[in-house]
Order: sequence, then structure tokens, then C-alpha cells
Amino acid sequence: MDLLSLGIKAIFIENMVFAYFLGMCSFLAVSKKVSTAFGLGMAVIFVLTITVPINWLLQEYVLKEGALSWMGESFATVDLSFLSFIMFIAVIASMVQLVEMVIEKFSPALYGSLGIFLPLIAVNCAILGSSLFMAQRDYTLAEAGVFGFSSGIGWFLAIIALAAIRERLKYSNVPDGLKGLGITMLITGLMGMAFMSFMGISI
Amino acid sequence: MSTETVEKKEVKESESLLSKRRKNLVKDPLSDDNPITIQVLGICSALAVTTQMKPTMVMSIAVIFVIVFSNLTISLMRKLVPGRVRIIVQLAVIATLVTLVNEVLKAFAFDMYKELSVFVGLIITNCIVMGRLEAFAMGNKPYDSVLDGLGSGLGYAWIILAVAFFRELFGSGAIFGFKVFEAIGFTADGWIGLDYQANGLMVTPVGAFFILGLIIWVQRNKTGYVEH
Amino acid sequence: MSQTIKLKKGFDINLAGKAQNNVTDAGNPETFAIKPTDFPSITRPKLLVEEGDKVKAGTPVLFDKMTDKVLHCSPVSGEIVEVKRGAKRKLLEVKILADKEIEYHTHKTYSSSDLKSLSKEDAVEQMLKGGVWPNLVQRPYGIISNADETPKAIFVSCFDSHPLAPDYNITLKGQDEAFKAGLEVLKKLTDGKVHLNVSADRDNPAMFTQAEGVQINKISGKHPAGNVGVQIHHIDPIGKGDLIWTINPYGIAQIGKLFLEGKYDASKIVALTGSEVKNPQYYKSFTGSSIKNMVKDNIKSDHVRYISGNVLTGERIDADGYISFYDNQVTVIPEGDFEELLGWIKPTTSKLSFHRAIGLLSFMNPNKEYVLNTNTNGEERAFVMTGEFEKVLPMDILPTYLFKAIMAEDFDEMEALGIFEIIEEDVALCEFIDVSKHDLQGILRKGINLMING
Amino acid sequence: MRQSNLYVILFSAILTIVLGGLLAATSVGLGPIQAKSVELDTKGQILAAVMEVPEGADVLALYDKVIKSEVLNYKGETVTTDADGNKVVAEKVEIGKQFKKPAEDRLYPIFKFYGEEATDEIKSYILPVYGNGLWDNIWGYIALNTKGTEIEGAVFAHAGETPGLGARITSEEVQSRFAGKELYNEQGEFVSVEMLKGENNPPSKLDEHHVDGMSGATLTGNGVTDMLRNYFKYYQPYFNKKEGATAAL
Amino acid sequence: MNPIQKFFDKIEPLFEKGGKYEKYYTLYEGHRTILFRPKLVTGKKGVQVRDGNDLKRMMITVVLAMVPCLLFGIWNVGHQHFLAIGETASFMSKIGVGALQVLPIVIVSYAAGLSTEFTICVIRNHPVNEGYLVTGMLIALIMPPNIPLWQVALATVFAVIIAKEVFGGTGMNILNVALTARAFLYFAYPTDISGSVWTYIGDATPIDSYSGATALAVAYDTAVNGSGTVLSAFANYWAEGMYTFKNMFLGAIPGSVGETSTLCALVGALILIITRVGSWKIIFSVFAGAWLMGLGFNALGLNAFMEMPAHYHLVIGGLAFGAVFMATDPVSASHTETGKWIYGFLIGILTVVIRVVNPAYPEGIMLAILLMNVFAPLIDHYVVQSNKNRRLKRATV
Repeated sequence: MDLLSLGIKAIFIENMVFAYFLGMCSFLAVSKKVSTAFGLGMAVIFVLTITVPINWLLQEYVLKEGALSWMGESFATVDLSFLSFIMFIAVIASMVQLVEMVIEKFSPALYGSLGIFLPLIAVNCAILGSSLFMAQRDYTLAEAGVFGFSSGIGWFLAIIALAAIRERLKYSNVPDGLKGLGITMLITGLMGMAFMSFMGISI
Repeated sequence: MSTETVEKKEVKESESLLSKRRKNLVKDPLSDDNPITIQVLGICSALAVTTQMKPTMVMSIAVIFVIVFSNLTISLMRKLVPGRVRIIVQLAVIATLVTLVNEVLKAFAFDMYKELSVFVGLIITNCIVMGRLEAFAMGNKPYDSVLDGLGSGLGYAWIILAVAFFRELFGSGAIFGFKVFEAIGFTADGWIGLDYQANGLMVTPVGAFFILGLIIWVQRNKTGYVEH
Repeated sequence: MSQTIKLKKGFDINLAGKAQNNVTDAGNPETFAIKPTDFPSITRPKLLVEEGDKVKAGTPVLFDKMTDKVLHCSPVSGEIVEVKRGAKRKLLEVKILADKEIEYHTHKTYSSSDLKSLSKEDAVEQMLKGGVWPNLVQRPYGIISNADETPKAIFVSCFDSHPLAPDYNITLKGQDEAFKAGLEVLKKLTDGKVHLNVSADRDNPAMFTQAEGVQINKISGKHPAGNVGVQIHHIDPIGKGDLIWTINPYGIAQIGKLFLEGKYDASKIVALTGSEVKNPQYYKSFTGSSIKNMVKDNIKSDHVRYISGNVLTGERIDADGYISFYDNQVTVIPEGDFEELLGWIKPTTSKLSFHRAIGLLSFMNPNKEYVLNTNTNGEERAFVMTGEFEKVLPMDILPTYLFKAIMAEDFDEMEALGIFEIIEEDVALCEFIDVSKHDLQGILRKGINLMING
Repeated sequence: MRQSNLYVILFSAILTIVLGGLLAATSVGLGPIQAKSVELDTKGQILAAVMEVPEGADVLALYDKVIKSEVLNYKGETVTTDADGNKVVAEKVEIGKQFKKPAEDRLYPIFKFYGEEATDEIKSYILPVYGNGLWDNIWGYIALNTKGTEIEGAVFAHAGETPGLGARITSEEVQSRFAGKELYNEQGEFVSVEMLKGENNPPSKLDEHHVDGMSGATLTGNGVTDMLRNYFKYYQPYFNKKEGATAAL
Repeated sequence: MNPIQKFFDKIEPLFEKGGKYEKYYTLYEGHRTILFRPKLVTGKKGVQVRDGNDLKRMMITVVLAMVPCLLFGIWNVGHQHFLAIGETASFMSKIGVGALQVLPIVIVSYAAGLSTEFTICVIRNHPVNEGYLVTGMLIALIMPPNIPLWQVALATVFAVIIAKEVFGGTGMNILNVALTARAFLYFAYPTDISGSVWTYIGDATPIDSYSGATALAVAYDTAVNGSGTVLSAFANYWAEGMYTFKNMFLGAIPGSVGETSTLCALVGALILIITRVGSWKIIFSVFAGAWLMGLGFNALGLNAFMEMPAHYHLVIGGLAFGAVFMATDPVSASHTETGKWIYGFLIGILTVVIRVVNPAYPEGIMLAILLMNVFAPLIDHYVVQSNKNRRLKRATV
């Protein structure tokens, strides 16, 4: 039940986009068509589900204060948390690379639809953000997995809904200065307002 | 993530320290080529802290610091960096600088450290930083790169400061914690006879989207930039 | 193997001024015109005659540079008196002053039995030269068929469900032989079937129901059940890359006469209809003839609109204007260019509406014949209502999305949403009921042109 | 040659060493200052529950002067080592982490305030509290009188309450509403205090057990109520024991 | 010729191209076309006659459908007022009190909205659109009776600009404009709109037992405090007989101005459905979704609110009003017919879910509709996609 509520919270309430503004660059740039947004969204879910638990292991057994105690007494007090940013980003970058290679090798079809998005993801703030939140909030491994996956789902939902809206918007008469980024920001705001309906759900 | 191509104009030896071209390196990103409102970069990491001016200010300084020094470092190393691992090297440099900022904040401004929480770390994935490294620092001299970084950083800073200004003003009725509306008489016993009622929407993320959207509108109207 | 297709969606516009079942000769009109604008595919018409030239009935007058094999011929013999051009020298009309006696340009004749052994090449050749080819209209796009291609089927709608439409029982009376011969020729043009679609609700001429060697389908329902596009959609839908030709029964009879009699016979029986006509009835006339004689002393008031064709797809013409190539109907209705105090809000029984927000109780009087004028009854707006167009378009198509795709000039989207399945007449009802008052037929044609040229 | 494998590896190695070294140096160099910052933050909050900390005061020195702390277990007994046998310091106990454990296994720090003049006599007790707000965790420090029956002061903090609504629990205006409230009724039964729904409740509703709420933030208010009730209960054994001791004297 | 027409003809040159007030042509046109159906005629090619109906009439039909709610709302505001202060009052004095409270809201909503709309039409030079006729009335009807008027004005201006005009005006918006106005207030000034007391009291003192809680608040409180069933809590409400099923259906209960009466909303629904202005599919599926979700919660039965009989969900809060007047907004709803079923059904489900499990926002219908507004284009996208796929399947090449 706790995991479920954590999941729901990460999808709807603390949605990466609407609550923390994370992953905005690709959110804005790759939301013109539902099909591409769908691809990127899936890729984000995929990468988040992998990287958050891996970073959890890293945090738990290498980085945090006393994490190295498994190596022996003398390491018990070592605190490597100052390395967390650099390690997390390294893990993300290499995982993205790895995933790209694996997919390319084993499923060319999937690579065709996801592949082009994967390089974009290394610099997607939502990915690093999730790992940082995971570290800050002291999740367990199971929680980290659920959190990563659900954050991805939340981001996915947000981007495909936005893409569908922008497809509908092609026929609107938006003032020049607002075209593109401006109107997308306002839509995101309106969407965020609608998503606020989930705030406070307690399960 | 930047769409710009690498600028490879070689600079003449005799160019003055503050030539027109160099001034433009700093000036363009402030308005005509603003990283946020025109290039659509770097919105991620900073909007979350814009509920108030103070943390935004700290965040801006941190971002400027990171852009300037990463630009400088990469520009110094640009002839040494192997092309294949260039992205990783850039990330490593940025991450190191960000960690430095984070550690310094933790030591000397613990309040801000708490307030900014993970968002300092997210400067790493701020597209502006990466974008400038790829688009400029990899192909230009250190001094120019510093100016370029400064320009982009400032262009970024004034936008998020503007967002923070409106959010704090309407959301808490204050600027840097100073109760503006109270001061001009929005109190029950002041001449207006009403308390200023803070607009809750401004404090939520939603408010930031609206404010930024409107700022973009105004800014693009002024520069005449239209996206197609 | 006849099937009945029941269409539930649609809307019949019941107008006053139905033609009575008698045919009158209004006397041969003096002027005729060939209008390239009758054919949406003609973009660069090239004249073969000059002012002052004498022509016979069947003499080629012009062709389109894009489809240079298709000749457009003079309906009567006479003298070319005027070549009318519009803006940018666009060719609008070639006017012909008719002789008293019609002289025909002659072609080879065949007997009914000869036709059986006629080769496809000879048939096509004679049709192209004889001026009857433009009767063949291809789907997608509703343009004149390309003689070099072979369609997967040919469709003929044997009833017209448009408002005040003429009845083939009258307009084709006595042309059974010609029709039969024409059908024989048509069968050569396709490897697939020739479909004759007759109405399940009305009385069909025997020449349709007893035609041989063709597929006869029964269609029931309100307008646009008679639109060939709708029928194709339900019988043998057009996919990407498919080609279907369509022709109306009048065109088939014309083809038949070309082969049986060796001449281009442009005579046709035209229905003069509409609430402003004193005596609505059928007239003997010709393709491209002036309506002057028909409407003389036959109109109730001065301020009227003359329409070649019906009120849904027709074209405004002058009181001495000319009947278009594909039309065998002229409609006259009052103009509506006046303001009406609170016209948008006050209850009324005189306006016809598909929607129930006006004339809520109209169902109490389903057979009421309406007198409608040309007022738009509102100003153009963005698309607001949804789900309305679908109710009058009995096809699995999402009209609003298609129109929006056209407006956004999104080719992939237009194609995916089925632009090749419909032409203007299919969306005419949508345009009629549109509360946002868009020019949907114009939008659709714009989209089709984009598809053709893009 | 910039693309050769060897070069890439060498370059990466050197870069790693340089950057890693830089970071390690910073971390080591700044470590003590950071530790002090953390300490300052915690101690400042604790003090804020009982007194106005003057601007620019040396918080650490002041804290050492006026506060003595100990750590209790669920039974209200003083402990000096945790379950693993490590030495515990009250100020270093992370309440948030304790909160994740079952109540029986937690450590409960308590801070004894000897007055601003640092007399010999305990003036009040300060307890850390921790609980769930509407969105995320809320926590704070509550100062109680020496009997543990009346609230003398409170500070709260939160991770993610609605700004302008629930987040107002950090404002002095709201926190001051708790001072003077009683935990026990006249019969001596534990009733705790309750934050009411809605703001500007009529005085009839605001007795010694009820605190005026924050409009629009009933749920954060409920969170505060629950948090306080729970933690008062956890510390009850300690105060009971003391009272027992006093009674025995 | 009518004298008004003469007057318009006289001033027309001022607004035409080259005239003194050329910029304000849309204002001139807007006013003239409200009074007169314009003399526009059909074009040369294409349809020669047009349907007698237009968008203005569609919109005014919706406004007419809301009139029962408005009238009832005026009476009910007065009725609740006198109940709360424990006085008996005549029908007319209830109407009087109600009108004094409600009409200013209506006026402010229209004044603020129309002036914003006119300003933007002049700036952007597009014709004045009748869409605000509906929005203006909707905004007034979904406000609590004691809302400060400046908030109504502010919310209206915000919604008209941010939710509608930036997209290009009526027909282009994504979210329902009226709901955006209310959501704006909900999040910006929650103290005035999400408070539980929605009865206009004025300067009078309420009677002692008065609590003013809405049915949703009572139901939710019961669930939290775990004391008895929701129905018994309804029965024990301070004003006896207030929260019986019948009374809630009729609507003599506290709540926003126009949305208390399920009966009046259903009368409106009837008008919308027989005139075919509103989609019966949406209205029906919202009710169906809410009821089924209510049944689902009954089966789950974790707390008292979940155990509340499902049909009660249909009469408490603004469900009926929202389903009839806001979910059916053709612009922000799903545009495809299949999509409408899904859209409506999900609104119903979400409404009940938000009501029962989201303590922060007891009124679920508003947020459910907004949320589905956000997802409607996505639903449509997939419905359209399936249409495209059907066509693709028969492609021969």
C-alpha cells in the first residue's frame, strides 16, 4: 500500500513536470507530435526505471556516510557524498549509452522508435532529479524502483497529453509572440492547474 | 541540445579587450538571443526555486558561476579533449563545479542549502550550460568563452529573477521579504483599509508557468521574434 | 446479387418549388457558353477557336494543357461571339451564338451489336474526341478521369437526392437504348465491376433496374444517399492508391448516343425549380445553354438568385447565365441580403434547420416545404460545435479533423483522414448545417488541389 | 592522435584524478565548517522554541550555556548508546530517520532549558516532534513547562506544505497560537491540543486545548494535531517518572 | 427601415476603413449583429442556402437552459440566509436577499469578461464572439454566494485571457473557461472559495447550532471521524431535513449559487438534449461513471464516505451542474463521438474518486472536468488514429 501511494504520488501529485519543472527542455522541444512524444516518454520511463535503483545501490553502498563499511572497519566513517552528483550523472550517461547499445543489438524495431531519443535523455533533468530526490528522501530499494518507474509514468503522461493538446492547437490563432514556447508554457500552467486536483490524495 | 552550430571565427590578435563583438557576446543573450525566452533552454532546474527573490538570487549566482567557469575550463582544454568522450568530459567538469557550489553553500549558507535542496544539483543538467560548452567554449578562446558564459548566465538570471519578482510580489506581497503591499497601505488600518490578500496560485508551480509564459510574450513582442 | 444499403445519417432539405412532371420546350436559346470553371481540374485551359470562328455541335473548343487528350466540345453549332476572361486573364466563358438549325460534327456509328466487339482503345478514342469524356469523373479528387488509367470499378448513382433534384424517370425518358449502349461502352473501361446504385425508396426507371452485366445496389436513406461518393464508401471503399471512376446516368446516355448516332448530343432535360419560380417544371435544353428563355416571365420577384444546379452544390449565375456541364437543374430562390431584427434569437417557423435549437417543433410538420433565402443566418466563426457534421455524413470519416488538417495544410493528415474519399458534394450538407458558417466545400477543394499539386 | 584509445584513457584518468582530487580537497577542507553549519541550524531551531535568539548572537555558545540534553528510549529511560552500541548525542539524532522505525525502537532526544540566564533550575523541556502533513513531512520543536503539561513555545518546519496555506505553520503568527495551551484537562486526563478547522474561530471554541486553525489548510492542521498528540504520548513516560519522583520526595 | 438600423448606418462610416474609429470596427459590428441578423449572403459557389441556426443561437440556448438554475439559485441564497439566522421569511424576501447577493456577481462577471473580450478583440482585430454569453453566466453560477466581487472580476479576467484569448478566442481554448476562473480562485484565494461555509450570512448572527457545512464536507468529516454512517450524519445535520435525498435533489441546500439543485440542472439538461445543443452522451456517461464508481466504493467500503449509497453522489455537490453545463462544453470536451463516451465516463469516475479520497478538495467535479479537458485531446488523438488505421487497412498499395 505504501508503495502504491508512493507511485500515485510520483505520477500525479509530485509530477516531475508540474511540481518540479524537471525535464522541461525536452518536454517543450519534443511535444509537437503525439507519436514522438510517446517515444520519448517511453524512453524516459525506461531509463528512469533502470537508473534510480542503480543509483540507489551506488548511494547505499558507496557514497553515503558509512556506506563503505562493507569494505572493512577502516572505511566505516568514509563519507563520499560529495561525489554523488558526479557519480549519478556518470551512471545516467553510461546507462543511457548501454541501453542504447543493447536495444540496438537486440531489438532494431524498438531502437528505431526509441533510439533517437536516448541521447537526449542523458541531459534530461527529470532523470538526475529523480536520483537526487531518491537520495534526499532516503528511499529503500523497492521504493526507489517504484519511484523511478512512477516518475517516468508521470512525465510520460504529461508529455503525451501536452503533445495531443499542441496537435489540436495547430488550428488556433495564437498571438505571434506567444507562438511556440510562450503558449506551451501557459498550457503547461493550465495543465498543472488541472493536475492540482490530485494534490492531497491520501491512500 | 543546442541547435546552434559551433562558432569558429578565429579572433584577430589585436582585438581590444572589450571590442564590439565581445560586448555583444555578453549583450545578445540578455535580450535578442536570450537562452530561456528565445532558445528555449535551461528552464528545468531553476523555476522551482523562484517562489522568492532570495533563493533565486543565490541560484542565479550559482548558475553564472558554473557557466563561466565551465566555459573557461573547457575552452582551456578544448584542444586536449578527445572528441569521443567530449560529452562525458563536459558533464564531469560541470558536475565538479556544481559539487563545489553545493559544498560551499552547505558550509557558508546552510539556510540556502536547505532551501535549494536538489535544485543546485540539477544545474548539471541545465541545458544552457551544456549548450554553451558545445556551441561556444569548444571552439573559442578562454576570454571570449568567459564573456559568452557571463552573457548567457546573466540572460538566464534576469529572466528567473523577473519570474521570482512577480511570484514573490503577488504570492507573498513582498520583495526580498520586504512587505511591499503593507508598506504602501494595504493593511486593515491603512488608507486602503484592506489587507493585501496573497495570491496562492503564484506560489504554486503553476504560477511560475504563467508568469514565465507572459514574460516570454512580452519579451518576444519587444524583440519581434516569432517561432514557427 | 443485389444488396440494400441502409443509411441512417443524412438530412433532406425539403424546399418549395418542386418541378411538375411535365416537359416544356422553351424554344432554343440564342446563346450558349462553355465554362472551363465547371471542371475543377482545369487549371490551364487552351483555346482551339477564336472569336468569330464557326463551330459545329461537337467541334472541339478547348482542352486543358494538363490533360490534353480530353476535348471539350461545343454543344451546338454557331459562331464564337465572345471569349470572356477574368482576373489574370483567367478564361471564364466561351460564348457561342447558336444557329437556328444544329449541325453536327460526325463520328463513326455503331449498332448495338457492334458495340459488343468494340475494343477499349477505339472506345476511349471516340469518347475523347467526341466530347463526352468529361462525363467521367475520377475518385479521388473529383476531377476528369485520366484516359491512360484503368479504374478498379465504375460507379453510377442512379438517383439524385439533392434538394429539388430532377427525376431520371423524366430526364432520361425514352433514352433506354442510348443508356444501354453507353453502359456497354463503360464496361470496356474497367476490369472491375460497373455499379449501378438505385434508390430503395423510390421508383427507378427500368433502364437501371434491368441493366445487364452490371452490379445493381440498392441504397436507402436521406440525402446524401444519392451521392456517389457515399455509395462508393459503403460498397467498395477507396484506399490509398485506388482509382474509381464515376459518371451520372445522363453522361452514360450521352456516350451511348455518341456511339449509336455518331454525334455529340448536348441536349438535356433540365428541371427549373425553386420557390421563386411561378411554374416549376422540366424544360428541354442543352448543356451550357442560357437560362434566359426558361426564366422569362416565370419568376415571382426581382430580387432572386439564379443557381445552376441545386442549392447545396450549385453556382450562382445571372438571369441570362448558363447551365453548367454537370447540371440538369436550375434553382431560383430569394436573395437574403437584408437584416432581421434579433433574427438570431427570435422563435421562427420559417427557417429550416437541421438543429433543434431552432424550429424545435419542426418534427410535427415533417412534410413542410420551406422557402429559404440566401442569407447565411450568422457570421463565420471558429469551429465550436462538435459531432454535428458526422450526423449528416454517412461515412466513416471525421470531417472536422479533415477540415482542420486542410487548414493546417498537413498532407499526411489529410490523406490519413480520407480526403480521397470525398469531394465537395459530400460535405455540402455539413456546410449547410455548420453553425460556424465555414465555406467547407471551398476548404475541401483547396485541400484536394493541395493533394493534386503537392 | 587525440582519438587514439590510449590517449582517451590517459586523458580520462588524469581528468578523473584532477577533478576527484579537487572535490576531495574541497570536501575535506569544508567538512568542519559544514558540520558546524548543521549544528548551528539544529541548535538554533531548538533555542527558537523557548526564546528569542538575538540577532548576531553566538548561537553555539548560547546553546551550550542554556541547554543540556539527553536521549530517552520509548520507556522514558535515559540511554547513552543506540541499539548497535554506538554512543548517541541528542543533537545528532535524526528525528526523521527515527520516525521511520516503529515507535518502540526510536530514540527520543530531550533538551532541558535552564533559562536565558542559565540558572541551575530547569525552566522548560524541549521535545522534537515529527509527523505527516498534507503533502510531506512536518516537524518542529515544542517547549513544555517543567511538568510537561503546558506548551510554552513551538517552532515548526515542513518539506512541502501548500505555500500560503499549510506552509504558514512556519510563521511566528501561527506558532505563537500554541503557547499556553494545556495537554491535560481538569480531571488530569490527557487530551492533547487540537488545531481547529478554519481561522478566526469564535473565542468559545478556543479553550486551553484548542488552537485556532489556518483557513484552507485544515489537513496540515490535522497533521500538526496528530503529530503533537503522538509525541506528547511518547514523552509521557518520562514526565510521569519525573512526577512520580517529585511525588515521592 | 428601422430607426436603429438608420442609426447604425449613420455611424457606420466612422468605423469603416479610413473612418475615425476604424480600430473599433469589431465593437460596432459586435453590437449591430447582436441586434440584427446581418445581411451576409452565401457565396457564388457552394451552398446557396444556410441552416437557420448559428452559434449565437446555440449559445443563447445554453444560457436559457441555465435560467432555472439561476432563478432557483437566487431563491436558495435567500432561503439559506434566513435558515442560518433562524428567521422565517416570505418567498419574496428570500428572492430579495438572494437577488441582492447574486445579481452583482452576474453583473461583475459579464462586465469584467465582456470588457476584457472587447479590449482584446480591438487589439487583435478579430470579431467579437458570442462565446462569453455562456461563460459569463457559468462563472456567476459556480461562485459561492459570499465571494468578494473583486475576486470574481480578477478570476474572470484571468480566465478570459489565459484560458481563452491567448489561444485565439472562442473555439480554440483547451480548458473550460468558466472552470478555469473557478480553479484560479480555488488555488489563488482558497480561503474564500474552498472554505466549508458557503452560506451568505451578511451582518446577521447565525443561530447557535448553525454549522453551514456542505453535504460533501459533512460526508467527508464522517469518514474521518469514523462516527456512524454518512446518512446518519446527514440526518443529524443542524437543520433538520436539509440533507435528505429529496431535498438535495431539489437543491435547497448550501453551495455555490447555481449548482445546488440537481432538478434544475436536469431541466437544463433536458433543454440541451432536446435542442441537441449539449451532448447527451457526455451528460449520461458522467452520471453513469459517477454512479458506478460510487457502487465500486460501496463494495470496497473502507470508510463511511465510501459506504454512502452511490446515488447520493449524484445529488451532492455540483455533479449535475458540472455534467450538464461544463462537461458538455463542445470546445474543451472530446471532439469525437467515441471520445465523448470515454471523456464523460472518466469525469464521472474521477469526480467520485477525488471526492472520496482527496480530502483537500472535496468538490471533485470541477477538477475532474479540468483534468479531463487536459486529456480530451489525447483521447481524441487515439480515436482519430483508429479511424486512420481502419482506412489504412484497406489500402491496396
